[in-house]
Amino acid sequence: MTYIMDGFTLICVSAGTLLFLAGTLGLLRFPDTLSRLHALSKADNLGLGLIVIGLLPQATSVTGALKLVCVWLLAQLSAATASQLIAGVVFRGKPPPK
Amino acid sequence: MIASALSSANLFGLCGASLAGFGLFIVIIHASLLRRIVGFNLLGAGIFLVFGAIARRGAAAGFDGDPVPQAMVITGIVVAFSATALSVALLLRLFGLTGRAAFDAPPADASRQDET
Amino acid sequence: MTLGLDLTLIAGLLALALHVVIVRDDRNAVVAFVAFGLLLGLAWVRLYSVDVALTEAAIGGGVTGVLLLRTEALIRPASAAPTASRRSGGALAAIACVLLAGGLAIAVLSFPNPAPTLAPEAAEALGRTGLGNPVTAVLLAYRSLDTLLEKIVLIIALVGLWSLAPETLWGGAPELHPTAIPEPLVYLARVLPPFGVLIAVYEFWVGADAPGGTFQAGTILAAMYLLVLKAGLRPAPEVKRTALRVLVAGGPALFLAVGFLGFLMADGFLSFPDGAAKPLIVGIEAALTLSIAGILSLLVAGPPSKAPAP
Amino acid sequence: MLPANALPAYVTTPGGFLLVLAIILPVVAVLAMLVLDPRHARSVVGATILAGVAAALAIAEELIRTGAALIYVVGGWQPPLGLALRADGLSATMIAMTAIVLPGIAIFARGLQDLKPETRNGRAPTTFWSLLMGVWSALCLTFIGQDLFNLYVALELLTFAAVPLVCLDGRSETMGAALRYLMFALLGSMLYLLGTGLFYGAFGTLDIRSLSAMSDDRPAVSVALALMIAGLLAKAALFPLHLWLPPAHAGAPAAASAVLSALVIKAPIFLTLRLVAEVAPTPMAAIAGKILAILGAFAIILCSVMALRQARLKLMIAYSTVAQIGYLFIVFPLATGADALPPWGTIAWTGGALQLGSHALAKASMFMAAGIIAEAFGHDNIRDLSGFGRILPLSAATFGLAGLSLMGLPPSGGFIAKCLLLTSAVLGGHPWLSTTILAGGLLAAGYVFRVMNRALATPQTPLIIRRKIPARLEVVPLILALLAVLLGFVPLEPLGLLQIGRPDRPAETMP
Repeated sequence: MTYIMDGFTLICVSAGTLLFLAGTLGLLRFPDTLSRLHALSKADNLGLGLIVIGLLPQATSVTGALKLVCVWLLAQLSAATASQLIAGVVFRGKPPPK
Repeated sequence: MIASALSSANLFGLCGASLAGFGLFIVIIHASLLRRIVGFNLLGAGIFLVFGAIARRGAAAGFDGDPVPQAMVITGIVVAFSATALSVALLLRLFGLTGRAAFDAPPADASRQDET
Repeated sequence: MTLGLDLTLIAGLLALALHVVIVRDDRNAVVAFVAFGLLLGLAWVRLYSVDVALTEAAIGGGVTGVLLLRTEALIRPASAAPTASRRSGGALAAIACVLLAGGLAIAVLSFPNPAPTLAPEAAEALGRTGLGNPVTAVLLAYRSLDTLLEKIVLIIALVGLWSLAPETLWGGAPELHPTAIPEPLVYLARVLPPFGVLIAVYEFWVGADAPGGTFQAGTILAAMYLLVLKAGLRPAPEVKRTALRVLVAGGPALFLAVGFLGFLMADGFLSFPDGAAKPLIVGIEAALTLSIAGILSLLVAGPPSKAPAP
Repeated sequence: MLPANALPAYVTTPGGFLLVLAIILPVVAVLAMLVLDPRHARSVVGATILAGVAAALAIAEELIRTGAALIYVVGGWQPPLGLALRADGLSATMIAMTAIVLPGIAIFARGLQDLKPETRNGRAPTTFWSLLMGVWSALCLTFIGQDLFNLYVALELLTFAAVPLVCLDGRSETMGAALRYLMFALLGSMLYLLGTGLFYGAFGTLDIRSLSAMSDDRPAVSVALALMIAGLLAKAALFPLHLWLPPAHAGAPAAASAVLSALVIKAPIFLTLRLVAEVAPTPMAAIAGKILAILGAFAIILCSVMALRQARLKLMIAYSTVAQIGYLFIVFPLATGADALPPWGTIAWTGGALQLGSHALAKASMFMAAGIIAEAFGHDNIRDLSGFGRILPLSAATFGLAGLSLMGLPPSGGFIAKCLLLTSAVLGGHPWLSTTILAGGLLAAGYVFRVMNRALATPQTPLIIRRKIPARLEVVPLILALLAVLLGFVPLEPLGLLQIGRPDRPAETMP
């Protein structure tokens, strides 16, 4: 049983890390802000999500697992807002507000 | 185990030493006052890391680090933040009054100019 | 493995610091500094100082970053025309900095082994306080005078900051939000604060026995309040309001009052009566958390920029 | 295992709680003023000053009566884990000096504010009171702290209270001066903090008593002391780190200038003295003393010349401050150089303490007199002040009396101080130091007479008085200047009061 869980963790976390790597690469290499943003939010949402899912079987308590999920949800929320704000700025073609 | 912890503490101590050097360099060399404020924060970060290395080295009695320097760093971070807030406010006021964000002439010259 | 992690972390910190030194643009430097602050938080975790890591991430990376970014945006017209940085003293400055770093490095490497430490003393005295977190014990019992006076430092900084307002605006309200508030920000400011308050209460509550405490909780509360102000959901308060000033002064005042109580009930100033140490400390921490939240958010908000209502 | 364990533990003495009061009373005032309406600020400050002066007197009385240092262990936590406060003869003298000068400045500030009753409860006056109380608390803690980190907090409190004082009037050039001051002061604090950390890393304690027993010539100690002293010098504006001081001290409102010049810069100097005399091992103290004295000598000569060249009265006084600070650093080699005597037993030590006290009194009164002049005529250009002595005779007299002390002419505290330093320099075989002391006196005479000459001149066009100054406002600086003169009647020998509580270690370290 533990083997299966460990294997699950290994696969999920590796996949998440890979997504982060890809996202970072996109952030560095993509030509314009919107596509960079796209790469970044992919990494944030999916990468972090996969890592959290992968870590869930390793949590020793229910509260610990809940905390992990909360971390993901909060990261989602802030990433979504930040992306929206940046995209809004790009859309209006103005420098970011103070 | 202990040896590796110690060496990691020393590594961070050396990192703190270099950061302090970088910070001091910015404070001395940059004309932009905002950059100097960032430099002060880097210098502070370096100093605190040295404290952190000292705290980690002092791990004993079941603690992972000596709590006394850790507490000092917490006090220090808060004081450094209020210093940043005050200097930023002064900078903004200076900018609002003069439109500049750098010191003009050195004060020795400014003071010598004759009054009208 | 951990050595590799440490080295990566250190390399990242140094690279970002170097970036702050050499990059031409101020905004670029500030952004690099924010990233630096977050990495530094990780470094503190690696040094097993979770209390400091939380404080550093919240204050060093978070609130300081907000402050610096905002300032950079406000003074950008001035920095657009770059003033020549001083070339003449460059070599001399570099020598001074290398001397500083080198001297520090020698000092760090020459520390005695085994390292002198107060951890055993702190652990032994922990029983007298009833606390479980030694850092909280240092801050609020052993060296409480430092902590008390540091609050006064914050308050004096705040009074000084307010005094920077023009004469007619003194006592008025600072203004934080931009003229056009983006929609998503308002959404975030509605959704996040309940979580933030919950986390702050948790941090404060576990602070007596586990990593966390007044600063961390206060900073999170301050961040939530700033978010609300920034999104324009609430107007910033006038700084002359008595309620606000009572909030700011309340924590330190309670701390002082308990300190004086020590003259009557225990061994003197800032000593706690036997057995009552923990409840007293938790009470002080509660008031301090609110005061810190108030002070930090007001420090970020800056001097008043709207005239007070008559 | 550590030699620190051999040291006697700190025991709270019966009068020890007075030390807590000296620090905490102004803090209570800060909090009270924050909450109360600005109208009540003056009564809060008045009550605090009465209580604070009483505490300072009680400390001095207790010290002289018992002949031993006052000690308070805060919260009952024994150092090095906890914090101790300790007042010996020198600390008590400093506290008493503060308790004389600060109320004088407060009364003056109150009088000055009364000239413009419409802004009396406005921004600048109200803030001034809070900051003044902050300065007072920080100064007292600097004088009695026993823990290096506790002293760091004191220095920061002092900085944050002092910097906004510079730009209270809100002019753009004072903003620049304040920011420059803040940056120098912050750099100083950070270097000091860094040294503190190194001391902790090397010895696991920050208690000055333990450190003075343990410190040796290992590299960490050298680096730490070099950093801390350099940091303190930036705060004390010792040449060549003085560039921030003249614009800051000259740009501030009159009462604030007096606080900054007379009191605030004394704190880092006092700490430097403690570090060199108590913590530094002897060979290092000798080297540090030499360097400090050379810088001090440069400060005396160069900044006195700068003072002579200033067109504005307040800038002249500010440069004079930098020059007079130089004298305090000359004390170091003279006090630590005598082999037969401990530093505090030398006449140079007494001379230094007297110079500290008389400069505080003289400089506070001089800045206040300059403030009165600027208020009365609307400017402080020395060239256009011909005949101000006829209109403001008391202020001119204040200026002259304070000038006596700065020049070192008898009878004045400055005379005794400089005479002791000169004697010590001659006896100790430092001819160049004695030459500097004499030359500095001559230059000081130059700039003081330049102003007095104007004061007594017959103007070609009569001076225009912008605002009438009530005589009672002029009396306060005059009293402080008279006190500076009266200090000249203390006997010419090492003062017993300054030796109470020294040395702060077991007798076996006495030579």
